Amino acid sequence: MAIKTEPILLNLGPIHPSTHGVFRMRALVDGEVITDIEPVFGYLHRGIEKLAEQKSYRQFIPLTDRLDYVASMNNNLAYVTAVEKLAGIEVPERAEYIRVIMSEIQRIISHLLGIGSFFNDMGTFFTPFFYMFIQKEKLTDLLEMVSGQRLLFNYMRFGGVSHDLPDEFLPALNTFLKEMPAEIDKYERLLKENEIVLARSKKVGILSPDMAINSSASGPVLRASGIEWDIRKADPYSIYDRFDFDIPTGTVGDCYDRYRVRVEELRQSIRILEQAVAGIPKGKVLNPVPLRFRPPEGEVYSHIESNKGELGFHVISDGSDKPYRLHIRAPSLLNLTALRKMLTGWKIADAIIIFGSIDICVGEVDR
Amino acid sequence: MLSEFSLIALFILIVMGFATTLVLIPQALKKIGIVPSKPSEVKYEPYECGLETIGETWVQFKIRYYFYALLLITLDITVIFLYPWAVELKNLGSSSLGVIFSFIGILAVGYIYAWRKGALEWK
Amino acid sequence: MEIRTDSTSLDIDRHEGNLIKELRSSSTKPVTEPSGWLSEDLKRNIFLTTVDNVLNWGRKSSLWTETAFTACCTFEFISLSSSRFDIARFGMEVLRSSPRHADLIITAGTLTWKMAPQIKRVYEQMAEPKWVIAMGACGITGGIFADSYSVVPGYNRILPIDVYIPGCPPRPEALLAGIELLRKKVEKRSFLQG
Amino acid sequence: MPELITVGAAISPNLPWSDWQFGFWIHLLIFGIGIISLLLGSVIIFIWLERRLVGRFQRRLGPNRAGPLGLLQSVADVIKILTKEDIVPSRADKLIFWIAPIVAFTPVVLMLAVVPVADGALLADLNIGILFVIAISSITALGVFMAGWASYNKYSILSAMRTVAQLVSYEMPLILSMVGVVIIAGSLSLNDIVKTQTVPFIVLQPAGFFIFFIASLAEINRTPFDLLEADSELVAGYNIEYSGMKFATFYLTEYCEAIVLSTLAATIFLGGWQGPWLPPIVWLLLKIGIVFCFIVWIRSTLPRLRIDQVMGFAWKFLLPLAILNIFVTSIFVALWPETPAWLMGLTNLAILVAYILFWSKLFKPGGKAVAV
Repeated sequence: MAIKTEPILLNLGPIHPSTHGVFRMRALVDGEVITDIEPVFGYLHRGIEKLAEQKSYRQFIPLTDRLDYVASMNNNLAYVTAVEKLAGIEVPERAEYIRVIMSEIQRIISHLLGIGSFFNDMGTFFTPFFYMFIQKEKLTDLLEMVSGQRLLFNYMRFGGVSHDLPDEFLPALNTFLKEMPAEIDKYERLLKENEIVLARSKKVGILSPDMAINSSASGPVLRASGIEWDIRKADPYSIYDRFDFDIPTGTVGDCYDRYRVRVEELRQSIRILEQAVAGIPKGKVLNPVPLRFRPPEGEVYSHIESNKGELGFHVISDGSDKPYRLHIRAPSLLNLTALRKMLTGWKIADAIIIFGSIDICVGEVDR
Repeated sequence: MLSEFSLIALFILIVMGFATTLVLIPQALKKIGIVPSKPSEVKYEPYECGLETIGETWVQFKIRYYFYALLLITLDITVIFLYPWAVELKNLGSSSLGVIFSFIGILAVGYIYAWRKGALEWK
Repeated sequence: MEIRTDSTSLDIDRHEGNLIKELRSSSTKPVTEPSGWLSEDLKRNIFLTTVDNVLNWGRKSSLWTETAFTACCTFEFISLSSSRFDIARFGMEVLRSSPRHADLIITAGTLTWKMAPQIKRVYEQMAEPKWVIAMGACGITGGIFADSYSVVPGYNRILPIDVYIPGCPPRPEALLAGIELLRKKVEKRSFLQG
Repeated sequence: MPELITVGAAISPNLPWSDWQFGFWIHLLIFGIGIISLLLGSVIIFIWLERRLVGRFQRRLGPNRAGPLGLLQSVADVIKILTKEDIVPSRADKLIFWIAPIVAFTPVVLMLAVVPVADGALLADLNIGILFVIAISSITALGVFMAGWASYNKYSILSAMRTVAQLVSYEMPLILSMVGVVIIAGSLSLNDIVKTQTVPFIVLQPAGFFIFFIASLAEINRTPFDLLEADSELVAGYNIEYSGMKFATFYLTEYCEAIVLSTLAATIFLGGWQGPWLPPIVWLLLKIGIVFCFIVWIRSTLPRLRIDQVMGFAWKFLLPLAILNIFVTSIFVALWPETPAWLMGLTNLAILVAYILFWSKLFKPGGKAVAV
């Protein structure tokens, strides 16, 4: 029985409660089912890569904060490691440890928000989101203790970090690390086995391993598809080779697996943090670099495992105090490559949670 | 009993009057100037995430939504017949059970047919 | 516009591009801000009536926010509405995504020219009375991105701003202070103004 | 003149004025105004209660600045919404756009006309009380559909379509869930149903209550069935283009529906106004409050279902269960009229549990459509 129906063109976004910022999907919907979808981005295109060419190397650090604003430290880290690699700058031992601690704290924050907003997209009236936020606020306080800011930290420098940890920081972090596993278990009890969560997210939005690799997805999205790929292990940067941790992977590559992988990564981050706190040495935190320093001519690509995936900076230097060209490999953008394939054929409600489970940050998508 | 229904009928009028007043209050307040009114062309266009609506909105919509309404009409109206039986079951006794079960059985045939035909799946 | 069945139509993009160009060329100067409310204090005291008091109390106690957030500052707004700072105390936890129901736009984040027509449209579609808070450096002047070719130097190019909150991003406490200022401003409004 | 009905009994059956009786018009006036004002008053309180409760569930305070304990929060909201600009989109179907809120709001209040607040104290003791409630309650769906359709907005139209499917589908289990009660009570009048409840029917009919409660959650568009207003999908759903008082009317309708269905749950399954010591009306309000708090609890806990899951749940799970419930109840009542209450309730509960376990074995979560 075929009765001809006309599809309608529906704009999901840019001002939509669940597009995580100003992302827009132009969807062709036939009743409830999406027959075609076209992602439209650029609504937050601030020209960061172009601005980099006008600013000196060091002036650009605050701009990296605003890429993936959920986890600014990771962007800082990726950028400073790229420039350090370019100019061959040594980093003190203690600074490396601090960087790892910051990076993992940011990963926890980002995953907490990712999980929370995933459930929000699913329709829980903010409750899991706010529960996650309670923990996030504790971590924000820790970061504020270190950098004086709550969101955009501008903390890392070439050759280390801007200043040492305050004395209260490590004990406070330790207290948090002791409480956190129990809190995660609590959230798990609430969410993991919930029938509606299972019904909504299992086998929904499957990203097959092949498709994940072909679309160059990375981070939790890739790992949920069952591929054990983590730059912290595959190409260790900083001092990640000293820590003992696992790479959680999913089996199916559906929304549920993506959520599970994030939760497991929370635990792994806590493991890394515990080891880092135990092993942090004393000493200086910064090998000073001149304010307007000029790296030698050349180009470098350096990548880290950011909370969203592989975050890379490609810096080309012509020997002046400004980058000749700077390109950012933003994981959020590349994780969206398969979006059209993942969403077509699903219902609007599914599209929202598939999109939510990819967990993008528009600041990074549009740059 | 009739007076009970006339009470209901009058109450319908009261409530409708009340609802209409609710909706019309702002019109009255607009006259005094308490409710602001600044018409503009953009304001009266449909909201779609801050974009202009593209294409037609009132289209031939998917039949799937109405399918359940059709099913309801077939089942719902017949199900209402259960009520008179339910009220009188104590007086009718066990003899009415067979009758009503066969009635439900006939309904169930339709229901199972609809299920098997996939009318209850949302594709 | 006729019905389009293929969603990848270039026409839509072209049309939207023209809108952006139009808006960009037409908004080179800041929009005049809503009437100076502090200077008229004296005049208003005479006319301030009970009706005004009641209306303004109602309006200030239930400022519903439109979810038109663009970038980083969003997270500080969410922090403010989350359990720690709890904006719900002021009856503001109701986030409406439809501009018809909202009273307040908090411009959290950088505004790009591509986004500007949408924000302007949402503002225009909001029902009167409505207010705008410019949150963060980007909202006020374009902030750190003011040099960029694609960033609107401040929301006041396209919207009349009621309260400015500096910071990059402002702390939730600062946002709360800004909201408190806005509540004071709402209180002083006379209904005859509309 | 109608049969005279006692009004004072609603407040207290023991005081001297409990058998005051009035004529037709005064009766209409007292109950008409009484129902509307009680409903609006409780909406104001319950909105506040919901926001405070949700706050508590989310480990925060909730509204507490407007008035003592924030009690005047909803009053402030009403004042604000009342004085918002009234927008009628230019491309909307104007007439339907205007009358939709009225169509949605009226039946909700009407449902209360047959609910007793004390023995015999109700606007009209219809002998077809439950049928009246069922018939009237489905009109709200029409109002919602009209609103969504007339707005000329793509989101609202999707919401309107979901109304057609969802609200209409849950009508079936809602109707069938009450048949069991009617069988036991032997009457359709809500007054009689309350009076026969020496034991609340929730004990005798746990399965019936289960179906009724879930179906009414779907009817009043609450989580996990809030697909009509799904914020994260449809922005604001059917009332997206409504502003000012017309929007408030929908807002009001939603809460009134929640209260009215809590009232029905309290009346049909929880023993209505019956209870020791306290005046009947207090008992009724207390029971309404408990049901309402339960609804709020569910709202702040559970995620939303998808449209095909909602439909599948109604047609494949609730409907057979409701019919099974009728079977078992009617067999008990017809064949062994003297069955003790505990046996009947226990059997019913056992069937409910067995059915849920059975269904959950068949049900496979996830995927594009519900697979059973």
